[in-house]
Amino acid sequence: MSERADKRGGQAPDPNLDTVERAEGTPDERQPYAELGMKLDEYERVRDILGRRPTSSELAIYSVMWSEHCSYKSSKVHLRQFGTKAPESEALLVGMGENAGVVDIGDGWAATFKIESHNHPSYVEPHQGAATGVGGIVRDIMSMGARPIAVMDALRFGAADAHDTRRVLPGVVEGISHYGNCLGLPNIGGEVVFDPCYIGNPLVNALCVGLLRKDQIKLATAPGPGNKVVLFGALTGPDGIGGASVLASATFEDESHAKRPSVQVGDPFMEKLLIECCLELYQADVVVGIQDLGAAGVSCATTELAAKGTGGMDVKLELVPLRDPSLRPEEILMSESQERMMAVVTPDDIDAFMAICTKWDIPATVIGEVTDSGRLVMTWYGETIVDIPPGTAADDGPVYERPFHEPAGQTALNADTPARLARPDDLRATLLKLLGSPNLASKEWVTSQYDRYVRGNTVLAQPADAGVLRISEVMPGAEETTRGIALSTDGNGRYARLDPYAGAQLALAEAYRNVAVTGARPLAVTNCLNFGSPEDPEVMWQFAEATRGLADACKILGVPVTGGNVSFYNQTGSTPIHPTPVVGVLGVIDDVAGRVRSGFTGPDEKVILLGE
Amino acid sequence: MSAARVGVVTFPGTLDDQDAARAVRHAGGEAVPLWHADPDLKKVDAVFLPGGFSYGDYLRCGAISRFAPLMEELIPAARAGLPVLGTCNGFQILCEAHLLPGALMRNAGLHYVCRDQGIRVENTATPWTSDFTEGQEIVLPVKHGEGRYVADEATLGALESNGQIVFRYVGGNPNGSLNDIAGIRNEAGNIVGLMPHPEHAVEDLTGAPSTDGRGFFSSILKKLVNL
Amino acid sequence: MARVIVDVMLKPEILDAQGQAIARALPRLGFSGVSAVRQGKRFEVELEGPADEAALAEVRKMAETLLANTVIEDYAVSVEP
Amino acid sequence: MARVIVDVMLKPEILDAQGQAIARALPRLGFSGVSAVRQGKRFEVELEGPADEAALAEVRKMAETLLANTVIEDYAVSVEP
Ligand SMILES: Nc1ncnc2c1ncn2[C@@H]1O[C@H](COP(=O)(O)OP(=O)(O)O)[C@@H](O)[C@H]1O
Repeated sequence: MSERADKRGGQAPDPNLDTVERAEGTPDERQPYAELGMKLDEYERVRDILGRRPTSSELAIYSVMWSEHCSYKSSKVHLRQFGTKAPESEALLVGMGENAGVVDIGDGWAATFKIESHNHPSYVEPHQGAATGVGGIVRDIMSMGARPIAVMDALRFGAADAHDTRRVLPGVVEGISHYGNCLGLPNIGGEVVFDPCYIGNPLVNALCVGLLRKDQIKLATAPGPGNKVVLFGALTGPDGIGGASVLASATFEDESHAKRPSVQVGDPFMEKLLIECCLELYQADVVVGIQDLGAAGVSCATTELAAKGTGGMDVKLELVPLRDPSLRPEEILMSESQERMMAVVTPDDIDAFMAICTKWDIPATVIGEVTDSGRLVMTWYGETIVDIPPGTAADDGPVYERPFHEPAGQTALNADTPARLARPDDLRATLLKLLGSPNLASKEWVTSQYDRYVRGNTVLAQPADAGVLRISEVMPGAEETTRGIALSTDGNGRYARLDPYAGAQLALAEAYRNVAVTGARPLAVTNCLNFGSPEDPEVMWQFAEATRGLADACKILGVPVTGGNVSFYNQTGSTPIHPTPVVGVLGVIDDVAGRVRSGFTGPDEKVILLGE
Repeated sequence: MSAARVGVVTFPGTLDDQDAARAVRHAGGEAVPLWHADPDLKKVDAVFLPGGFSYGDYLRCGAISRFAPLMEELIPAARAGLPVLGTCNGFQILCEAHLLPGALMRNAGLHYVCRDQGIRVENTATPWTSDFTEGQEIVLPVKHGEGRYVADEATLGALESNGQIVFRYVGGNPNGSLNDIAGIRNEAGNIVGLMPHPEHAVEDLTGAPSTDGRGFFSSILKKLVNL
Repeated sequence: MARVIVDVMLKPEILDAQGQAIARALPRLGFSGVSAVRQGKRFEVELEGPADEAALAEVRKMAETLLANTVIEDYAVSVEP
Repeated sequence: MARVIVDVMLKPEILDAQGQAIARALPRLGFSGVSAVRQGKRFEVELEGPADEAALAEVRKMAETLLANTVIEDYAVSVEP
């Protein structure tokens, strides 16, 4: 028992604690499910699953796990095509559904990569929002057992001269720059696009790529009853739990709990230590399963690990080390504090595990144990506050077949072609206007704030169309290879607005070409689908068309989708952004010394046009 | 004859240690990893303090690192003549440890800058620059947010008149450093600090579009072998 | 001419990574007896005129919109004695 | 438990790029009447014991060796009233 448990143990039971016992005795207590974003039928499903009303901690878990962000409830039916239409690929080692996909790149090496959005937080607090976006995607890559080796960022802002762009753009770039540079990850490419449709909804999509030995893939799973569950990394604080306040305040009348920050603040230094610490843990082979703590924090990590393992887990929630000792259990469950990971470790390895954490100055605490009970049971100073089948939260969330139809003006929009425009008679003025447009201007103001050289393996970065990395000195003792990887992210919201099916395909084709022209063989695809509200049938049509287009194109080009992310609700009032699928393609070059640069390298070179 | 041993220090948050070690090996030396918490210089012949964000650059760049147990060994050894090179964060640590005069502050432009930068070698009387020629212009990457060198007038005057300014920026000053200073040395000449990164400019395939950084490593290895 | 001080600190519930890193380093450097450190910013604003109510109102507005990021920071305005 | 404040400001002769950038931005943002801005750091140091002379001497040493770089910065230690 921890010191704190002892302290509390001497006191009277906590009258504000909503225990399972209390929930059984108060079936009709009103619960703030709607404030937590849950629909009535979703709440009733929880009651059905549990055979009683959920405790407030259980409600916290289900509400975050069944949110759009974690459950993909509106997108799932469409995303399935990426699996059903997936081309045969010998390279695919881990497909969709894990933290990130993994592809075989030869010589015993595997690459894992994924792109993710952090759009809404970046609008509220550009620097921290973008920074924690990088932090989150890097932890996804780490959790696969890989060393993160580079990042990229695809950005969309409102008009370049708009007032709010002046607030958002510098903050976003500084956030990415500070966090990524501080982690020592070269930034090898990305995009900056300006369009008025993004003024209230900038897009910040961050990609991370990592490398690992093919036989050392780690998965988010908690098998083996008796194995320990370790929470390690930063302390848990009241980050991003604005929503949890309704739960805490429902039982706990206290001003400080009514007002919690909705922004998360990152500590890149802690994350850099976490990277090195995790790699040493992997090298020492003391990790059975591992999961990063993302949006749904402890709720997500415990339910997902338990659901994919033996099926049960006991957690003593009061053992979670806190930055703010006043946090309630519901808030701990929903906290989005950054730079945290959860690992499953055998009792025999726990000392070695802890020693490595100590070396890297990383706080680590055993908070629970794997069981074969089939239940996720959490206690708070001895009282049971959660007792659920973990799979019901992690995997059996609601799935919606949202209605969709073509937007009213779609045909008219397409009929309105440039043919209507007057022929410009002054070519010089037209050219100058083009050259002066922010979308064609140099992106050096952005890219010069990113370290592209760190780790010493950058073969191509800006201004190349694809980033290329040598694979060298990734992990101690691993064999060297001549191979390299190439990566590009592309997307065009204007094309996708005109035709989401073709727009998504064009994004893929562009990224595919950018990778191919470096001399690399494209192998796999990741994507970040940025759209408006899925409850708007016209947006849902754009989404359905874009996913269909991307899945079809992946099949034709023979590259499977290995993972990605959906960001909905990118809209201001009822006006959605342009549908913006951003596609990342990863390729492999057998001999990276043979990479092809863009641009002329000497006089008398011939120019040849390929294709139509 | 065994290869010269160049220690490469890792603090929590150091980033360029791998590249520095690789550059030492490329030049034919042996790179010896030194750990900040381990007060043992492992009998190295010279020390490379690489760049990065040690301790997250919290408080001030290099402010916390200079108190590391290893530094308690390194500081007296450097004062006694051990060749030491600090690049970027390593330069900041050397200044914080008062092994070099002055301080490095937030760039005048207030932004982090990563670019390939022209540099003039002003002084070759150090174990790290003997393979260059005085006045030689080279290209090395800079990548930092806090590289503006400042010192009071007396110190600047002394640096200038003693030939302690080893590198100056040419073709534009990326951070507002006084007198375009990119790097300096101590009076004895064994300790050199600079903001640019020689370790990122040693290979054709990767890093900056130059291999001018090789001169640093060939200089020190020749010096150590001829000792 | 008057000098007005604006102190800007992270809100108490926001992670202060710098302050924590300093606090953790102190014992190693031989300093004991410190339970926490928080790091913030201090601005010295020199006014052309006196620090009267109107001027202070202006400085408060400046703090609110420019010097502090009120999403994560609190500020306090005071006149140098 | 007592709180001690350490204010760290750049020495007057050192260029304060951040302060100048703020001062330059003010007129553009509609603020007039400010002749200069300097930006420094503020540390709030929580002591486990009282802020007696011995403790303050410790904090001053901490400021001198760690919190401020006296090559470029001055510091002032005060007890929160
Ligand atoms: N947000 C960003 N992050 C990193 N690199 C970027 C970003 N935006 C643009 N770049 C890089 O800058 C270079 C020029 O970009 P861009 O002007 O968009 O070129 P192009 O039009 O040829 O795609 C490319 O190498 C691209 O990868």
